Amino acid sequence: MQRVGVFICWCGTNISSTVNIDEVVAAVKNMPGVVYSKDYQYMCSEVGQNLVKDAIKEHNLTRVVVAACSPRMHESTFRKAAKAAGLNPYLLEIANIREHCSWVHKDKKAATQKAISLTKAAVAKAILNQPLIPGEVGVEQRALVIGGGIAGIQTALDIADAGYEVDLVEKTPSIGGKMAQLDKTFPTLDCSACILTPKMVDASMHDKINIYSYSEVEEVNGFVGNFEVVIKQKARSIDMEKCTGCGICLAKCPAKTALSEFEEGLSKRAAIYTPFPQAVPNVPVIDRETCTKFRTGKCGVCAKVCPTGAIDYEQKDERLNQKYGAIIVTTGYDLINLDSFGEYQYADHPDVITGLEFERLVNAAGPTAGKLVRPSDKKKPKKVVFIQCVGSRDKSERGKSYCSKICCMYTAKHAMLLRDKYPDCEAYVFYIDVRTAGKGFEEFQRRAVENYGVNYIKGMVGKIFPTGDKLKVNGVDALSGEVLEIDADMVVLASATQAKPGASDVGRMLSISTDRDNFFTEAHPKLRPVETHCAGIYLAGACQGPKDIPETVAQASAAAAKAIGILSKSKLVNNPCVSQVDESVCSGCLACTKMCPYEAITEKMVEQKVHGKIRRRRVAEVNAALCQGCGGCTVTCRPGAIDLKGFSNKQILAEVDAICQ
Amino acid sequence: MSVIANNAAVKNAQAFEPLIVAFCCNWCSYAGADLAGTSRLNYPANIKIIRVPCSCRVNANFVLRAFQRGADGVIIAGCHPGDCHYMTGNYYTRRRFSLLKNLLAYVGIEEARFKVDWISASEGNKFADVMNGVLEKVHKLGPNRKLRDSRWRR
Amino acid sequence: MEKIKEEIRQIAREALTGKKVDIILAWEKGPLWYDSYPAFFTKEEEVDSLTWDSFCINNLSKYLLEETMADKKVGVFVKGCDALAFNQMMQDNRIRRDNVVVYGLPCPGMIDPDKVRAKRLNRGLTEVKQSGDELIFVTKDGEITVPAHEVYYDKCLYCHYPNPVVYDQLIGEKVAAETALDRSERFSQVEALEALSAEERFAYWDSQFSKCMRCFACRNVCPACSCERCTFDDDDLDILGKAREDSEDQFFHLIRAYHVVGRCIDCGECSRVCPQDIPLEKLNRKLIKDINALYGEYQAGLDPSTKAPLVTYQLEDADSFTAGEKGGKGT
Amino acid sequence: MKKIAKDQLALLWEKIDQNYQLFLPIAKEKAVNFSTWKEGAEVDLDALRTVNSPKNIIFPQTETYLTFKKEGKKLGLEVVSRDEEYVVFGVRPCDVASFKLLDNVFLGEPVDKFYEENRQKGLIISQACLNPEETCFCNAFAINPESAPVGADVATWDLGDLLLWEAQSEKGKAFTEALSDLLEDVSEDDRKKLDEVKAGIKDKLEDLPLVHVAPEKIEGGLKEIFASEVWDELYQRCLGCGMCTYVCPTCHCYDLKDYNGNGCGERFRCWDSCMFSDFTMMAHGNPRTTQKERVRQRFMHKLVYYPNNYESYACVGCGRCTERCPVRLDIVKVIKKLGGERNEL
Repeated sequence: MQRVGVFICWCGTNISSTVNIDEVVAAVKNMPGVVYSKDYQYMCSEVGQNLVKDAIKEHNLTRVVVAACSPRMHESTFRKAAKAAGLNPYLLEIANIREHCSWVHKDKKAATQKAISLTKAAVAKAILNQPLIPGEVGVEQRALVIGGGIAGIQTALDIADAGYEVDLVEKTPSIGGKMAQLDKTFPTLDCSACILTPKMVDASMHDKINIYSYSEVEEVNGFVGNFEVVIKQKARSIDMEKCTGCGICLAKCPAKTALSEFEEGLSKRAAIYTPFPQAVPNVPVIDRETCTKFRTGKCGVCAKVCPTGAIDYEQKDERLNQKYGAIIVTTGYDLINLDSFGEYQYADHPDVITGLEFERLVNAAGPTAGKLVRPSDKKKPKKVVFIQCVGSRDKSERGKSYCSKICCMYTAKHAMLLRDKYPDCEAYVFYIDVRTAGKGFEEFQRRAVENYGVNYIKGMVGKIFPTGDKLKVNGVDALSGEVLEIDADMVVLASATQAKPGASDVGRMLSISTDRDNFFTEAHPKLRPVETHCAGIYLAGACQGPKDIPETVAQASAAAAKAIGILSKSKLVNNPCVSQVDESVCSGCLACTKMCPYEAITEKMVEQKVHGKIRRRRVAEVNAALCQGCGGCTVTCRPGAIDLKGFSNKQILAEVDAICQ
Repeated sequence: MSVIANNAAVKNAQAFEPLIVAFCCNWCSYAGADLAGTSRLNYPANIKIIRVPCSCRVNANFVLRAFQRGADGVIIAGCHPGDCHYMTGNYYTRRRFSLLKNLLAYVGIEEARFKVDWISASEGNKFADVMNGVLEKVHKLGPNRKLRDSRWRR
Repeated sequence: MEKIKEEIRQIAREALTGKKVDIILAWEKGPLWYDSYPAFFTKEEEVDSLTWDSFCINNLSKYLLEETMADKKVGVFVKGCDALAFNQMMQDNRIRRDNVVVYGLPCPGMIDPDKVRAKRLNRGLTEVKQSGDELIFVTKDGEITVPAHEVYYDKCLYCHYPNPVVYDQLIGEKVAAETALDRSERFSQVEALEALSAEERFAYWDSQFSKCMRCFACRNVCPACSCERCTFDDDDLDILGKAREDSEDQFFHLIRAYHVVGRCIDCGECSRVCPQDIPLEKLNRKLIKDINALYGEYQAGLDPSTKAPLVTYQLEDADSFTAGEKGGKGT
Repeated sequence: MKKIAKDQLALLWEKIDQNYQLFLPIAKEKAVNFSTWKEGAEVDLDALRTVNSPKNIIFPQTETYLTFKKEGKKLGLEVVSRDEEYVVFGVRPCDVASFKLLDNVFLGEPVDKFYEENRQKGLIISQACLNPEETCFCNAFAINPESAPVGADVATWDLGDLLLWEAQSEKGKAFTEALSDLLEDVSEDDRKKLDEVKAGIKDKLEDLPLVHVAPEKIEGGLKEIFASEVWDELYQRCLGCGMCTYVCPTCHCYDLKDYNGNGCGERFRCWDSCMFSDFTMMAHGNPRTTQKERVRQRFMHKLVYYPNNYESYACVGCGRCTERCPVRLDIVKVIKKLGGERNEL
């Protein structure tokens, strides 16, 4: 027989003004198992907690119920108190008589009855509570960063600086990401390469950071502190040890037919290439689809010219198994495909370009060596129209309902760069709204209007008609209602950002969720912005939602701090409210394994003595370190062989029974 | 006459105090109920909440047990699909209880007596609305006798 | 069927003498005309009493439970519906496939003795012979010929899978898979109930459930009920008492039906064995109908490698309870 | 001997119902069971065999012994007893015979007071079987389906439009007396007709397919039969449901359970089945761990243990298990397998 102590909190007048405490105390005394009850004005205060502690010792309480505020508020407080008094903390239950009772009901009598009922349910549950002991697992003191853009670089540097090994996995041949493609950055107009390149070099030189470029994460298993990851290193066809990055092969390669990804297709590159001159690592890769040697077997020029013999046509993909304590996802974003925006002629007219293409066109290292000319005839434009929100804030099928966040600012930047280069060139910006929430952002945009004379037009462009060598832009000025027709030489589209196409696959691999737009979901939109629902996996940068560089970097450091928090521990404790299998009842149907969101349940064979005979049986087995305690498996289990500690079938049924009295 | 009749009606209405058992997931709906409290919203005391980690923890047994023990209505509330703290738990809830709800209706349990809804941690208002809505309908239906164990005294 | 019977016996003999299997699971004939029942053959000479006729309704897959069979090698004869059951038990990991040799029997349909009695064809009946689509009832006073579909079980008339969907060896020719009745009609009784008011529906089911004696025949015969220990037998959890109490009868039947959701192959055995004639198939079919409507057509037991509807989901699944209800019929 | 026209029966039910709880074979949702008569009930006197045997009336599936109520720290107890006298109409001779078998168990020392009260408060009206079914084998237990069975307070015969009525016991006579305004005396013709019908039944019985069942031909003592290899084969197809025991008029094992109904509750006795894996479950486990042992237990009890104690078989040949067993593991097959068959009549 359990000895239950019940402690009823007044919460000042918060509870006591609506709930008649005396009546609750009186009713509690008659509840089965209750041997002690006490009310106090502030149970969570030190004095109140001492009441609990003292009573546990004095009255040999084996179970404790605190009727007070929400367990989300003070369950841990009281559990600590119980623990301090020598009682297993999980033998304590909370009855929520504030948020769920005194604060939502006016009728004192009804509220009092309900408080009694809720307390009774808590007592009924507590009697069935079992002492639980959180398990401990070791932590692999190494972090994995997936994605080598600015977010990934920053995260890796922060973690490495804290003294932990970091593996940075990048899909493309070089780290740097989207930021490497940018010319200048708002709102300071400092050169993107000038601030990024040193960080890339830092990362490559850091003795705690290992960069796996041209690699992908292929498989993730395990759990916080102990992730087991398979990294695929794609065959580069170059021996990274031997290559000096001299670049002769790049120049001599005869197959210069592929469109350069880095230059957004505005120029061609060789089959053997580094994406850009400052690439890290500065080791080329052979694009086997373009390479003549791989296509026809003939050529081999690069191998002939390589002074160190680094070219290796026989190289194969390699797989690397590594264990990590924490994972940070920094996979970044993409721009949407504009094929379905036919009215803007993007697919059909070379002088209609995206903002990212504009960045390359104005970049001194870009395809035009920084000379801003029309892609079609290489002439200097006289009139340039910028269109914002192409696909952003667009609820239709082809667009994205959200704001891409960065376009207002970079469009202002583009217009300023344009006017700076060619003061005689007119710049028009069509916008729905101009959003400049950020430090120095509003000032920056005003400068574009006031100092640079950029024409901002509130309204959308209906259609663009290529007429002769001009692009006739038809739009409406929404403020005046005037129909506008601008003969532009170039049109720059601020196309919407979107999650990487493979994001949902990555999410599935990592068991982290994605939202309806395939951006990864943070654990809480406000209070846990860099955590995911999967312990030990964190998010940074635009893979979680559209972001500019300062935000990305801030989040990257935040994610790093969270990861360091895990890595700095030698052991982690688990939530002990996990599922467990009664092997004697389990039929081995494994329905539970199919629904478990964490793949925490596996099968195993057991040998059981049944009526004197040894029977080998298949049963389910829960990995307590992986189980997060949702309890979904318990419902798939028809015979109830799998049950959730802390929320067992019997406990919940007891609560139902008690509530229905 | 009419006054007396009215009084009797009022008395009857008062005599029926429905009991609604609500299973709320810890991360969204229970927190939503907490928010309803913090915001001092109002809903009747007839609704009593049982905390479960996830709506997918709710077993059909619990729902039927509540009816057996005299509940006049049962509610299951969880995170909105896609927002589950456990990623996918409530997708299973959705399937399980779509079928159970129809099955209960099929054997003659009035539909208004069993409600499943999605209430996020920020939807204190919705929590109160859903609770009030169910209660209002159950009140109209009157006490539930179906599935109820004749031996149980409430 | 006579010819097939001889073939079955031959196969059984060979399998036993060749030590291909330790046990043959088939049927045997008892003293009454409808009396064909499951039988376990371990010796060649016993096989002479093996039978195959229009009364071999029993589903032998149910006997293949791992624990029942220990490590013995079993040869089992399965009809179309038995094969679905076999697959369902495979999906539930309850059969050790490599210990079983499955002999598939295309099934012409099975005779419902109640329909024979209702036609008063059982007087002095000694034997029933099959001849194409007709059945010949041999009595002491002569022979009566009846169209087969008039006396087959209702479930056979809706049967879409008379040919086993799984087998190691198929015996005889496959039969035509056309159903005698429109397959969608199998939900017509469910729809008729759905059309009633809540009160009428409750009254209907209450009077059905209150007949229940809790003998558990429906559960024990069910190929989807294969748990090591049924939750209803869990004394510790105690969700179902032993008293005759309407509430408990209702609880039992709702949970029984709910526990086979997405796993019920609609073989109708539960209804057949119910001593009180409770139409349990109307519960099962309601759930099948709703699964089909909400989550797409699903036939349990067709493919053991698929996930049952309740252990999977789609992001855009419909539900039956929010305002934007997308399907499934509540009432 | 009395008689009543069949179209007058409704009046008879009404009359009996005024003073007694009246049980009749009533069809509900396709199943005929003994249940209490209400006006408009679908009485089916032609049904030879109700699903549930009338055992359910004298030894109900659930019978509450006592109720308890918690008052503060005290517990109030109240013994429950059957409140009304009752009449069961239409009990077939085999089922009447089964009552005697139950009496042996419950009325022997120590007397089961609840059962005793049930029996005392009841009046049994039998109905002879003029059309035995193919699954009937009561003759194997020397039961005459056409007769007025011992143990019935009143015996009746259905002659088409007429129901013949003969009081057997003192209780039956008094009861008949009370109904005298509805019952009239039989004529010589009626008696003659009854004799003809009875004689006809003899022939029908000899034609029944299970007529060769003869449990007395089973050879061997308790230990031999227990150790017989027959059980190894017989049990195999048993699904372990409890249908045979629940439809059986002679099975009488029960369990005692409590229901906790929130500060109050009740203790009840309910049927149990030796086919269930939790039957006679004890702290150390179940004494019969496999289905073979359970099947053997059931039939050993019917054919060996019970006869050893009471000198009669615990089977009345009603044919319920023969008809209902999902896998046709009925007592006829067991008796035959044990050698209980005769070649000639």
